Amino acid sequence: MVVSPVHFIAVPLLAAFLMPILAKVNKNLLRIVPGIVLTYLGYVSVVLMNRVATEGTIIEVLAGWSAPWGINLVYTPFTGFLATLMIAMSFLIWLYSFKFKKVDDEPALKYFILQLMLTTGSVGLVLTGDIFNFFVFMEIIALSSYALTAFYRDRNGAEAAFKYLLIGAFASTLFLLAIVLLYSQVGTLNMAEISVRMHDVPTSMKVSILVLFLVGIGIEAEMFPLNGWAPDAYSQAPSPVGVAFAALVVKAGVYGLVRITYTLFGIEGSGIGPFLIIMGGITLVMAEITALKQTSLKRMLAYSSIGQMGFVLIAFGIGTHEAVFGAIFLMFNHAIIKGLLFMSGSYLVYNTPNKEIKYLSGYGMKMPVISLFFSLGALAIVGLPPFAGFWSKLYILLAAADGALYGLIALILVVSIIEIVYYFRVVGRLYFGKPAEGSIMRKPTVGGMIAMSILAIAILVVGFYPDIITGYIDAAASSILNTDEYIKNALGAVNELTPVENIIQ
Amino acid sequence: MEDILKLLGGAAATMLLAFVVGATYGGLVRKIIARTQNRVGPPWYQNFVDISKLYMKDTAVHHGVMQHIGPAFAITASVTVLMFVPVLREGGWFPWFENLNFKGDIIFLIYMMVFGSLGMALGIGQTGNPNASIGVSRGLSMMVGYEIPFVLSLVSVMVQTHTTSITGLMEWQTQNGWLMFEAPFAFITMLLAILGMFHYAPFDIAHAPSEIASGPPSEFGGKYLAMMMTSGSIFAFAKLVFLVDVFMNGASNLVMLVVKTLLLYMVPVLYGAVSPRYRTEQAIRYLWGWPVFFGIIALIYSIYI
Amino acid sequence: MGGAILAYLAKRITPMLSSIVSFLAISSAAVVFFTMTSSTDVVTVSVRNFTLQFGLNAYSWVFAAMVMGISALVSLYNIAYMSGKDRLGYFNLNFTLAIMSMMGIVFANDWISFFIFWEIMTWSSFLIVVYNGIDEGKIGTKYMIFSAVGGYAMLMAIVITNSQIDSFLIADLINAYPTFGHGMQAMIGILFLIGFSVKAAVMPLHVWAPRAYSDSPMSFTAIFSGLLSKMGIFGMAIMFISVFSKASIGDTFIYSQVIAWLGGVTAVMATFYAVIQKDAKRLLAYSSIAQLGYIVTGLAIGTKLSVMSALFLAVIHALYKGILFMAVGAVERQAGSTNLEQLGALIRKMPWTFFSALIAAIALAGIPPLGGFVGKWMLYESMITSTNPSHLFLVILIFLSSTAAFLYVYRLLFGLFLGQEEPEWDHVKEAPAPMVIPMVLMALTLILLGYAPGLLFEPIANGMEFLGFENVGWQMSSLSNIWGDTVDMQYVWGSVVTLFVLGAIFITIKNRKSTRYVTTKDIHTSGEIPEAHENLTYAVDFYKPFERAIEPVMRKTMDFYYNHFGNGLESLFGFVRKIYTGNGQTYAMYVVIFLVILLLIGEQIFK
Amino acid sequence: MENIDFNQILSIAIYGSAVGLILIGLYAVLMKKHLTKIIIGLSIIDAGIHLLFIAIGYISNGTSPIFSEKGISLVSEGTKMVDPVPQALVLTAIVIGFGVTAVALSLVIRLYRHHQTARIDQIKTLKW
Repeated sequence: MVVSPVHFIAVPLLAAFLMPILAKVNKNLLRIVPGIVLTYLGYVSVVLMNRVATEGTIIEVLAGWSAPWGINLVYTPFTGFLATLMIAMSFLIWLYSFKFKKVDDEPALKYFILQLMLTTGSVGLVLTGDIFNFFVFMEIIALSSYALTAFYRDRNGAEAAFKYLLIGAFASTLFLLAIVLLYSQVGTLNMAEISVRMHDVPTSMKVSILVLFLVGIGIEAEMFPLNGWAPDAYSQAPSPVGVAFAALVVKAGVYGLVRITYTLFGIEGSGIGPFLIIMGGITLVMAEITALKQTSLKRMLAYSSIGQMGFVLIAFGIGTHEAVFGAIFLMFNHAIIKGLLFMSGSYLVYNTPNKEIKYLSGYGMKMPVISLFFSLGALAIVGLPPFAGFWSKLYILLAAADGALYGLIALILVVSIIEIVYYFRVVGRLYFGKPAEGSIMRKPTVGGMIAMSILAIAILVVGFYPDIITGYIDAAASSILNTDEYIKNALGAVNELTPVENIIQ
Repeated sequence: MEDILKLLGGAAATMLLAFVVGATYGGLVRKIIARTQNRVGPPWYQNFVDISKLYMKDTAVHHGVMQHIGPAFAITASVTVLMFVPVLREGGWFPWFENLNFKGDIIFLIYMMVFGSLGMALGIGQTGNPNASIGVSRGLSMMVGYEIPFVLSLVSVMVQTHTTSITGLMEWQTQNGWLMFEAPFAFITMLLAILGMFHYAPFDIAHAPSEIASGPPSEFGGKYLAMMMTSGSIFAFAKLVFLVDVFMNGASNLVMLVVKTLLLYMVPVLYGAVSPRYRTEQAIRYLWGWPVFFGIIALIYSIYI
Repeated sequence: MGGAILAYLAKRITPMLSSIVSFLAISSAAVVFFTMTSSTDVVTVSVRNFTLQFGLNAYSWVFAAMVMGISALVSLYNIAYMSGKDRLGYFNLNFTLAIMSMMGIVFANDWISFFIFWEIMTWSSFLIVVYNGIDEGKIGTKYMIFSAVGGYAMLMAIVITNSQIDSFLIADLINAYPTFGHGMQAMIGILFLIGFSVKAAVMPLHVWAPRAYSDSPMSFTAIFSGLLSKMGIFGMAIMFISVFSKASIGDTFIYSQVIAWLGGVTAVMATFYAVIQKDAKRLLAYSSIAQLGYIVTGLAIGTKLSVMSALFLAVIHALYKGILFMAVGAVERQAGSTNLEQLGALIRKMPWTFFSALIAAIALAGIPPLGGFVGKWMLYESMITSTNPSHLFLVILIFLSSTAAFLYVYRLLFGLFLGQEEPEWDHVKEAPAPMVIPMVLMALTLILLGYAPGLLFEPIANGMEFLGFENVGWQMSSLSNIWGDTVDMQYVWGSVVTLFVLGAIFITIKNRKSTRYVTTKDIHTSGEIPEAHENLTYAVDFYKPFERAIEPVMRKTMDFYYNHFGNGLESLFGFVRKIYTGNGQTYAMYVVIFLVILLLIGEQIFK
Repeated sequence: MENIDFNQILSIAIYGSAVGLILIGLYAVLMKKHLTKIIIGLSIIDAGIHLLFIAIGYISNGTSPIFSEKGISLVSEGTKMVDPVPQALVLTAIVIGFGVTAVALSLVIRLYRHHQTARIDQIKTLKW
């Protein structure tokens, strides 16, 4: 049973569509199916990661058509790393939401299908080598996350979903427009070929394509002016979906941004780097400032994860190998730490009226384990040394220092002071307020506990001994950086350029 | 072995001398103040009589262990200051009197002067007498007041003569004249500081007889009061000798010593006899006003000459 | 060496049980440390592209010994102090973590591990500061913000140095420092100094210290103010001695002048605050900030004598501050309150605590026979003999604060132990043994150091030679300055003690039989005898006149400015978050506007 | 006049109408307050882009890109085939547009039932 990247997409899609039928057969089957699928995908990703580490990028041509037309999946160390990260996180999310909606089964079925769709969309987006396929997967993610945000009937999920949909649809139209213009200039959809043919496109057209792409994917990656929808969507979605947002959707958005800027347009000397730094910086500052003033916990976490994404953008903007390494490391850290924060946070605020922080006082005694997870997450996200967050922040700062961007370092550090303030305000309230009587605690499910403890252990292990994953991240950083190696591999499957010209004119 | 004997003998002799001279000064002061208030005043040997009467008294009341330690601190401080100050220059015919001065220096002496009052304050605290505690709080606040100009003048002197030990100062003075004239501003600051240090009239808020029943020692009777008075007189003498050594190049013989110390002693006494009493914060404000101003000039003067 | 690290790593897992376990862990680490000091091999942990080095050198031995010794004693005290309290496991975890991180800092050879343990120390002490749960005045967040500012300033400096010389080793920074450009030297220097002076509570950055010291449990405050602040001094000493001395002439002048005066101002202001405090804990907190001010001044002056005095004072300060905080903790535990105005006359009930507090107070005030005087003397001498004139005026400032120190020292002793005996405190008994033993032990070391300061001079001298000074001379017991004047501590000590003993014997023996003890109620009050319940202790507003005298200086505290700044920021952020109006359409409008702007200026940025 | 060949005008017309559609849709989304109008505006924009996509792939008097015998024979005679790729993409894009609109409408129904209003500026519970 040869293992190939296409399984990443085919198997979960198949499972997603089979689920309604299976659910009819046996009620709790629908809970187990995603687990099986995700474990299998986990196995696939592990095998592929080793293969990629040994033989280099794996190219998977779909449906026979060679590169310029057919869609090919490019499994480079970078995309492989992201895919594994996403699968691992969605496995944990599945574990976390195992007992989800025990009450009436019907939405649970929808929930699991959508969750599986979300995973497929994001993994597919990361792996695909074709720009239009990228658009299709982006839409899959978008659609499933619209539905998931509006999942709960009682809360105003609908409003959040509608805002997300409005902006998301806008993003997809812009993205499509960009593809249209790109196709008109370059005539091919395969990313590798695009980047080859990009430098003979007139600059004015090239700029407008780039801008459209940036804004289109920027909405998904929550850049500053474009992230209006994000805090509402995060806070109104059910808690496992919040984790999915933080771990999968945003990562896909940022990957898209990076793939376009790095591979299609090339980062050196084209002014994109400084643009990313500035936009990342503004996102970071704006998100952290608003987070400071938040009263509801989930909105605060939402703004903080937007801020972290701004930080990743800054790192990618710097563009040196060290910076990219730091950025990928931060993406990994952000996924696990923010996941833990969302999971534990949602248990904490489960039954406080509209998720206010001020009702949390004194929960340290009543829910000791959950608050311990939350404070561990808080300490890690802020970047205090013994935990995972510190190393990624350190590498990015080192890269910034090499680039003599002292202003940037100062900005990052000042903002992280703000971050410390609002996180420790919550931790302080957890442990040292007077518990309000009569607040009912929500016992965490077994699955939830396992998921959270895995994440906590991951934070500690990476914190103490970062060398476990630095090897993979190094490979990933180098693979994203040298685009020509990417092109050589992607086009290697089809050595000669098929005569496109003779067909059209 | 021989010089230890000499040392002990010298120490005993100095202590006796200090006590005698100190007590007579006490008597003299009472007489002078009385005279200015045109009443006859007690005879000059009145202090000796009081102290000996107090020692002879049988019953003595105490409030616990600290009341023993307090006067012990006081006597230690005054005698140690005496020990470390060269009472007579070695040239004189009483060589025994220069005892341990080569071992200590001026900063050490500044601290020893403070040591006495702090120790006594602890003893007084034990007694629990409210008047005493008020006296202590005023006394200590005043101490902060007059320490500053006192130190200012000493520091400027030290900087000018490039030595921090008293013997060094005296050698410097033998070469180029009394510091009284060489460092005029320092001397003026010192005079103003002395007003505060000897707790005479303008600055006697701490022992104010009318308000707080003689202040801190009000709870001490019998042998404790006696011990306090002896150490008081020795301390007065020791301070005077120290000042004479610093500013007037010490004395080679006893007569010179008495003359110089008496002259110096008259400044606070006479000024005190005629002036009313400052409140504590007025005292502190005053002591941090003019004296500190002169002190700073002295410092600048010492740096740039 | 390996043993020491192994030991304190081992204690990381045991603290959850109870303070007894944490005591055993710390003391075992102390024992291992003292036996293993000879080997100076280096333990390295490699992380991706750089290695974290741990090694012990002469200079860090001084601090390590101090940390180990005092924390072992304080953890013994901790057992008794914390026996009644709840959430013991949580407290001990952080207690041991803080001590472990201090050891880590002292051992670190490179900046990254230095920073790692620095941050662990910060947040573990933060978790203890908020342990009592009283959060009014937002002391927890204030502490966290300030130490974050310090920590991140240091991180920035580390990152910049790495970009210059591409290595994290402290030694590399030391010998590469002169080669940097003028601007670079200044930036790195100032950033490091900010980082260290937050912990050493130097004036502008000290706002967190008084509340943090007084709000956390007393057993930890002894560590907190005694040792944690010394880590700031540890770092500052490295910067001043080995780094700045090599910097271009222009720089050293600024650093030593500015920091020296900052230290002086801190000392004076903190002492003034201390004098007017009502609560013993706050009084001690301000006093330890003042003492730190001395040490910082000593370091900043930079002559051989002043650095020696600063390090000596650092150790002595840790000792007597430890005793005083423990004593106040004992009083708090036995009598239940530390308010100077209500307590009184505990001397008869808690004699041993009083004895150690008295010795500590004498040392703190710098009175001759004890170690405090030695440190102070050297500090004054170094300032008087120093060449640049501004130090002379600094002497006056320092002297003012040390004389004012007598005030609050007396107020502390009088408030807690002396004065009228009140019926409400009759139930008070002496503190349990494990509390008293560490205090008395530390008091005895203070007395010993008074007699023979050389015991401490020797390691400090080796440390200073390691850092960059040449042939630092020291004698066993006589102190000398460059002008050749000496004070022989043996003579001083001898004369004072013999005289004291003679005086005490004389006064007790003299007609022994006829003196009788009488309670503090029966006093000379010109006739009307006070009844039992009448409280005659004069302790309220003890130094009102002094307070009125220094009124003009005290009007605005630094805290006022920080709160003002904080609220200003808060309202600004409140305004900023309005940008998310909540209306979907406005978000779409933002997108379009952003798109149009980009299209227009796209040419320039993406050329 | 006749030298302006017919294809030139046709392509300008098509491109012009595509851009026009996009602008109209944009106006609807940004200005209109009623939710359904916004959704209609969105689909107008979609339609505009699809039109643009097809226009790019059009070759004047090219034949449809189906490899039937007739098609291949035509190609052998030299008439070009129209570029098939945009047409394929537009198909998927239309389906996606349809999906999004369906979800949007269901959300609008839910919003109306919850807020009893369909004006977007009244639905602002989630702010800051």
